Amino acid sequence: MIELAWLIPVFPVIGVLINGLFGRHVGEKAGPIASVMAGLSLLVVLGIASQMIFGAGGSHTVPLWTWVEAGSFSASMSFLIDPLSTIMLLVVAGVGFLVHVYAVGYMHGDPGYPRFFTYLNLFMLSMFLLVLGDNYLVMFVGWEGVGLCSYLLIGFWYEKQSASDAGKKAFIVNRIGDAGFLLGMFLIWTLTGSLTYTEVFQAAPEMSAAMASAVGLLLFVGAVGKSAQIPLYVWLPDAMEGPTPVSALIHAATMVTAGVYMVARTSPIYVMGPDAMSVIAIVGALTGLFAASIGLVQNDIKRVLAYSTVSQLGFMFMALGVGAFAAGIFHLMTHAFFKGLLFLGSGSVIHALHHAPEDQQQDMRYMGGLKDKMPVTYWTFLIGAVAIAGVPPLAGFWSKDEILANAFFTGHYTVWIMGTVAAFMTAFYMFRLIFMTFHGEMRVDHHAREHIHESPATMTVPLIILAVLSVIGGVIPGFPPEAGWIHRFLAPSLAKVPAGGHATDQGVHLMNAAAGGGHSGPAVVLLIILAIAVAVGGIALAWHMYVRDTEAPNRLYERFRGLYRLLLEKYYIDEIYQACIVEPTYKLMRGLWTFDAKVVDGAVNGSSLITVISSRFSGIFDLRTVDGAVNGTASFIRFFSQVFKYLQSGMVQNYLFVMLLGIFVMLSAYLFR
Amino acid sequence: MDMALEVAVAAIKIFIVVNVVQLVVAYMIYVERKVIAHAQLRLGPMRVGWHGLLQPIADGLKLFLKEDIVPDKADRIVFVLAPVMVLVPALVVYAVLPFSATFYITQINIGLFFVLAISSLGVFGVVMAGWASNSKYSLLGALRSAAQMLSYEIFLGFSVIGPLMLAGSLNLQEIVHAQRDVWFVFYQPVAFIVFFVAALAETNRAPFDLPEAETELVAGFHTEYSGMKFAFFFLAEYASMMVISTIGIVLFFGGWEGPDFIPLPGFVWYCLKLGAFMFVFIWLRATLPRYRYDQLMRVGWKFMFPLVMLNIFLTGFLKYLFL
Amino acid sequence: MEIYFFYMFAGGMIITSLLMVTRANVIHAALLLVLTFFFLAGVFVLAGAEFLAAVQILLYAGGIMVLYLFSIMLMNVEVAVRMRQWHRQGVVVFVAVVLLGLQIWAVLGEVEFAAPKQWEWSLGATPGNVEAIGAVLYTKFLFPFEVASVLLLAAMIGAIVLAKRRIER
Amino acid sequence: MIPMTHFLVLGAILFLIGAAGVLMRRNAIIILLSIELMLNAVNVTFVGFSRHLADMTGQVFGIFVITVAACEAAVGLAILIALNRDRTMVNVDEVNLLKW
Amino acid sequence: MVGVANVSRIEQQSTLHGTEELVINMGPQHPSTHGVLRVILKLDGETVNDLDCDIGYLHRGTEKIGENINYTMFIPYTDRLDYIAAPSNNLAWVTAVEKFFDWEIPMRAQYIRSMVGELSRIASHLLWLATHALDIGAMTVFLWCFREREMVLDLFETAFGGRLTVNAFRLGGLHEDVPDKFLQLTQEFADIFPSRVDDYETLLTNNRIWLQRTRDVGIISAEDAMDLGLTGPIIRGSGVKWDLRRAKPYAAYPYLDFVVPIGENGDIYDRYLVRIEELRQSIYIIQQCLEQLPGGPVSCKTPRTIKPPEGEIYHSIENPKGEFGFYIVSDGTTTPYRVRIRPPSFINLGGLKKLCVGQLVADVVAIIGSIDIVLGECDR
Amino acid sequence: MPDEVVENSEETNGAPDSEESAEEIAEAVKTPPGEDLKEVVESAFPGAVLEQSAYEDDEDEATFVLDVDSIVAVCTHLRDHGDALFKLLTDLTAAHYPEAEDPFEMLYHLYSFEHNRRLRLKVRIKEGRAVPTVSGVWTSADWMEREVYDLFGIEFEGHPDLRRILLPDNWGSHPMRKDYPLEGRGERIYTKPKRKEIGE
Repeated sequence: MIELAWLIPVFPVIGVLINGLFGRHVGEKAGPIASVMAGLSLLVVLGIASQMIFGAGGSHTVPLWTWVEAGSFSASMSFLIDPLSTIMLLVVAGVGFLVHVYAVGYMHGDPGYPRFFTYLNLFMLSMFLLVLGDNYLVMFVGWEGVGLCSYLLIGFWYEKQSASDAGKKAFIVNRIGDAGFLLGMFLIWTLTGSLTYTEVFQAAPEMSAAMASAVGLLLFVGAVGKSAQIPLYVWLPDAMEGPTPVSALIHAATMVTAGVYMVARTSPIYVMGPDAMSVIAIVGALTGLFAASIGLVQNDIKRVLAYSTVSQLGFMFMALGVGAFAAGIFHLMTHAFFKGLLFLGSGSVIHALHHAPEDQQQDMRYMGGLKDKMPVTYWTFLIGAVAIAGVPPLAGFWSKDEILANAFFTGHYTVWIMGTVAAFMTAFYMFRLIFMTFHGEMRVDHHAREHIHESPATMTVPLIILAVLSVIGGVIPGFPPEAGWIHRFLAPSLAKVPAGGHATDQGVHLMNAAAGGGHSGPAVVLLIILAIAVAVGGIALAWHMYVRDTEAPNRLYERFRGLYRLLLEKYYIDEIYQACIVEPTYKLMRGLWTFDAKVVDGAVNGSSLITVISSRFSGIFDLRTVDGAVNGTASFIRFFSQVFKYLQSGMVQNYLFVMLLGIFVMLSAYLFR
Repeated sequence: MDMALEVAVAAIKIFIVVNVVQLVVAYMIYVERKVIAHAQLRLGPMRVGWHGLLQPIADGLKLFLKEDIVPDKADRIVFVLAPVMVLVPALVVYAVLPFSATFYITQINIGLFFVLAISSLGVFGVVMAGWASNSKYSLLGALRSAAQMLSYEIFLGFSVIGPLMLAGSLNLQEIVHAQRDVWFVFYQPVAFIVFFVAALAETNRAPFDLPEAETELVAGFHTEYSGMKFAFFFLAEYASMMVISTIGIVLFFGGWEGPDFIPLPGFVWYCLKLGAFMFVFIWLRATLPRYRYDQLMRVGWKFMFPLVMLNIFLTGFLKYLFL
Repeated sequence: MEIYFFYMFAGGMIITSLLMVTRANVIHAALLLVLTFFFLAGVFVLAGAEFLAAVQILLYAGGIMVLYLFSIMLMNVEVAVRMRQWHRQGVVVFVAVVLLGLQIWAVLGEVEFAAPKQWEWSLGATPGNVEAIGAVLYTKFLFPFEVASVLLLAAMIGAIVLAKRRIER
Repeated sequence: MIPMTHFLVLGAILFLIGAAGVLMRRNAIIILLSIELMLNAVNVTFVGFSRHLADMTGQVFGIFVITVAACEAAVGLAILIALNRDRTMVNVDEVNLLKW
Repeated sequence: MVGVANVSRIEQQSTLHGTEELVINMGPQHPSTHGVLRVILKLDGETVNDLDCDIGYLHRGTEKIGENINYTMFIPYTDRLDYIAAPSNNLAWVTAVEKFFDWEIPMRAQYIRSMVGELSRIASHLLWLATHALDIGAMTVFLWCFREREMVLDLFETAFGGRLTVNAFRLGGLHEDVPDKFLQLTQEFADIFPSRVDDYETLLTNNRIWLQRTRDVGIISAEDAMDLGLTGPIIRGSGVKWDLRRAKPYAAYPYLDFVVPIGENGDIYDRYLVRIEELRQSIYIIQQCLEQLPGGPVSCKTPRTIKPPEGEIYHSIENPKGEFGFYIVSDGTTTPYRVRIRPPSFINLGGLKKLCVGQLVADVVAIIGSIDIVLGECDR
Repeated sequence: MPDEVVENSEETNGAPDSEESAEEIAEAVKTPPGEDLKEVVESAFPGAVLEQSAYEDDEDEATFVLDVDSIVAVCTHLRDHGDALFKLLTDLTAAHYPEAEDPFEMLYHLYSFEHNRRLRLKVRIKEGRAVPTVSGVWTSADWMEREVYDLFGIEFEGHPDLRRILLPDNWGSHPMRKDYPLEGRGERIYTKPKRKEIGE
């Protein structure tokens, strides 16, 4: 069965060809065609997965053909099937198929129907390539492919200005990250002479810590872009302009997790570079907290979910950063279930409200009381929310608890605190969403009220399936905590953090023990209890504020007006970016023009500067309190935007000049080698 | 020493050819005036010399002595350079034209390609003249001219491919040798027709003389020119007519070779064929109205282009079958 | 002998290209570039690439540059002449380019070339001939050749779509 | 025989002049012309190597470069004309909005 | 069919934006505007977007002159209107003035008037054909036509002594009888001319380039032609069978047989065919005149001073260019009170804009040629 | 095609019968010329025809004098009415009678292809009175009205492009008026140039 891995991407290709070339003739049949193709891929994936899980295990390479051969460099088109890619394949194909089915109903009647499914299949293809590739080059192709599809799908309703803008934003922001990824790839090749995983990882232990960190950080820049971490997360909330199935598929379950997958895949290198891991942990924790705090006050149902996604991705990176790769992947999986569920659920709500005025369809302030009108959606949504909040025994609890526990045990106490706070916020805003949307009195526009109805079966069936998965998806692979099946299964694919020579080696043996056999003792139990308490506390607070005492939000708003606006306007990050690119302060620019050389130098050294500064910040931040961290984030962002401002002067000639300087540097390297 | 001799011989040849060309061109204008005049029931130039035979010299003197006007708002350098840019390529091409088996300046292995390349530069002068004159008529004329010459250059280039495939060489001498038995015009009538039409367009001759259509654009790109500079344009037009006729003769009519039973020197045969070609040029001018710009383009792209492509395909096919 | 011709052509190219880069009038710049291409064709001939030299003149000088002149004429040259010509980063770039030049000089100083090889051509034709190019182009490089034609087609369509005047619906 | 270094030096000088033109000038047409110059600088080295190594590949690639240059000219000029039509100017450093 | 295409092209062009219009001056020294006509063209590329005629360079106040001299003295002035076909103008004036009286004009004079009128039509059409063909680039036709026009002018010279401005007719008939040589030469001319027309047609009628340049270019429908007041060969080219020689017969035309040719599409080519056919018909008429020419006096008895009764008349004849008429108000004195010349060239030229907009520059030249204007009559 | 033309026209266009035209004239004498047309006009615009005349009862010289305000409506009616169908505006001009009460007389010569007859319309106006333009009825009136404006100085209301046509734009007077001096330099009064190009 494993030899048939090449079939997985073939089906989406067929779908793309049919829908792309004959879209006009296919018409509304495009959806079923694409879904069947996705389903066939899923079948193959299931076959392979069953063989991997119940049978062989281990790691298998499926060579297809030699792709690039230039001098000593060669890259082949071959697929790698190992536990890590199996899990990812299951997630991608499973959620992907469900979203296809869902979209058949959701997109019904859209003029771009065949185009949508062409893109969707193209996305599946790219994602499969990303996951299956046995070297970084194939992964990069997939990486770029999903970026392209993301652009196409976000901007799917291109006649809407905001949608096409959001598409462009996603594309451009991703490009910045991709540049980092590319540089990382180059560095890997320079260091090891190969891009194939097996060869690279064989050579990895010989790397110096500094080089490993450099590789790790460069790759992480790519991950930051793709997985929407600080500071490149800005595109994801805007990406909600795309159709909801897209949000569910791309921006919850699959594409944004590509960064997580990539970091996990590269774990042998990361464990050699502890500095890079620290950066990842800090960035992840900050993102988790930061996005969660924004999510507290958003009113757009999809934006709440979007910030929630950013936040959860932060959790995953937190896990990766502290060395708990398996936990990160586990959370990736569970998150795919419940976030896919939540997005599809929100899509169902929006679908029901599509008779409401344009600006009210997604605004929670104009919802409420939908519980009785849409029972299936409500109940599945509730399951998703409980799952994400981290209430046992639902999926989210198992993975999130593991992450927090790992952070704690590896001695990243700051990270752990931030994570815990973020988890509390998560529980709060999810139930705020539930209560505002489904409970209380109905605030929907009068015209739209009679049109509210439960969604068709193609939409509810995926919801139910995902709900089931959200319930059981955590406990089955994740029990007992820290030593569940998934840890054993993933172990061959992931590297272990070596003992010794590590800043936090006090926790290493604990963690390794965790990967091996599970914790025991009161600390673990305490952590579990704390996690449950946090989740329940968040839910309770939401209930208090939005069901029992509905005046409470207003009182809070009166008291913390400034903070509220800061959060509502997302810390003004977009405005800051905007101001820096479009309306640069005139006098500042004038003054800086005279320092043109300095500016360009700054741009060239930008990436190393980022590394230096971020590591310095990581030291300082470890000492700060949560309160300070929140404030610090803002200035942190401001600093980044200051630097990036000069990267985006918008003038081709500046960019070209940087290229020229690049040649200069390369020649220098040649001359003084 | 050999080299010095070589250079000296080449220089003498160039001197002879260039001067002869100038003279021939001057008299070609005379012939044209005479032929057209007789086609139109007139006598043409009769005053200067016997039957106006010295008319070209008088014209040349007149143009030479005329005041040289450069318009006020013109781009001086480009304005002055433009006629040179038209004339020089037309003359440079003579370097590779075979006038007889022995009389030529040089022969190179990409001879025909060289001719096409160099003559494609003539369009520069036209464009420069049109732009530098700073006149609307000139600019319109130049734009038309450039578009016309560029597109018909393509058909010209494609039409010579048929004979080339038969001859198997780009060397003009070898192409002539290849037609010792049968002229290529009998094998390649379609190519010849396309070639001839494209040649008319390339040299801006009727019915494709719209760049200088006097009834619409006064005189096209050389509206603002006078005196010697104008004479340069004139010379260049007739020089390139001669070039293109020579190429036609070489490609389709066996060059300087004549039938064996008429023992005439090669150069005489060449002159006879050239005369016949030139006569057809003049004849057409006397007969045909002028195409409109868009019709010209339509004829080129929608009729000639498919035709010549088909010809190339057929030639290749037949050559593969029978040769 | 050959080498002097080379110096002549090379010197001509450098002078004309320097002038080209510094002209304010675009038409002059374009015409100077044409001159550069002439000299370049001369260099090609010296290097035994007669066919390429002819292609250079036919396509580059005769085709592409006319296209340039054509489109320049559609724009307003005189306004552009009166504007500031140099980019603000000009001085810095100049220094950088000079430095890069020195670096290339240094790199070239390090390289040693083996003795040139002699042409070995089985078809009996001289190198640089159309036949030689054709034989290589249509056998070894057939696929790139086809790709190049597709590229041309794409560029043509792209140019038409871009330059086509928009028609309001 | 002309030494190989001569070709390389010539190519490098032309390339640098072209690069300077691209980076220092504001007029988009001159920039396009400079790009053409840079492409041809590459052709010089191609042809030089072709002669040096007695291999036609260099010349074939010269032809491909010319093809690419033709495409570049066509598309570049089309963009310029569109730009000129919208903004009535061809200065590159005024086009910095990163969007149309 | 192509007419439809033209219309859609115009619509397309008019909705374009962001392009600069090119304003071009054609004339008054332009070779193909047939005199001192200045046309200001607004071009979009090669397409005409708008056009304006600037006329009046040849304005001499002929109408004003006519109000200040007596009826006979005005005859030579009419020569200078459509100077290409001077006898026709004379004919229009004398027949107009004769309408005030009930004179019996002798039949010999009527026949000679018709004959000379047709000769002038031939002279006019020949000049038109010559210049029209030259405009389109066929330069040989130009000189061929001039050969025959020269013959016609020779005939005028034989009969009346003048070549261009003939001053042929007098009120009440002719000044004196034509010499026999005139009739003889006219007979020769009439014998030779049809074959010459065949020659022109050989060069043009089926010439593919000529067809491409003239067919479906400058189309005007019959309705539009009436609306624009177009007369003469233009409206006949658009398919309106209307000729004043038939509709309001004058001179000897009631007794002569001829055909009024009409076109179908109203394009330049149809106007060309109509005029070519009119050349043949003219010769046919001339031959009839020569055969039927009666003897007798050439002038009726007229008073020494011409004093028409008070009143106003309008009279027009079919000139080569179209309806050429005079509106005369008489106050009973020897000079007219008001002379109004109805100039076909002026009114036909007014339709130029309608004909040209949306066509190409090269077509403007062809269309002006096909309208066949004479600025002397247009500007008066 | 030319042959067709000739054939077609031969069928319908033989030599006209001179007797027939004589009969027509005789018939025309019986009824006053233009009476039927007057009915056509009066049926739609009662009292519109202020005067009716014809020179020597010649039908082609039938003349109606109309009120200046009704001219456009009557013209449109005459163009479109089935018994009139005056599709051709043969001529449009004016005459100047300095002594008369209404010194300017606008003249419209109409021709009907269908009925092969002419009609003259007159409008008498005072100095400085603008006449409604008929260029909406017949496009050909455009230039003719410009000429009248140029030579007589009569303004036309609603004319799309009223400017001088024959005389220079800065000519100061209107030469066809009877009071225009025939000698001396007095007539050459130039005004300040007021150029108006197309499209402005």
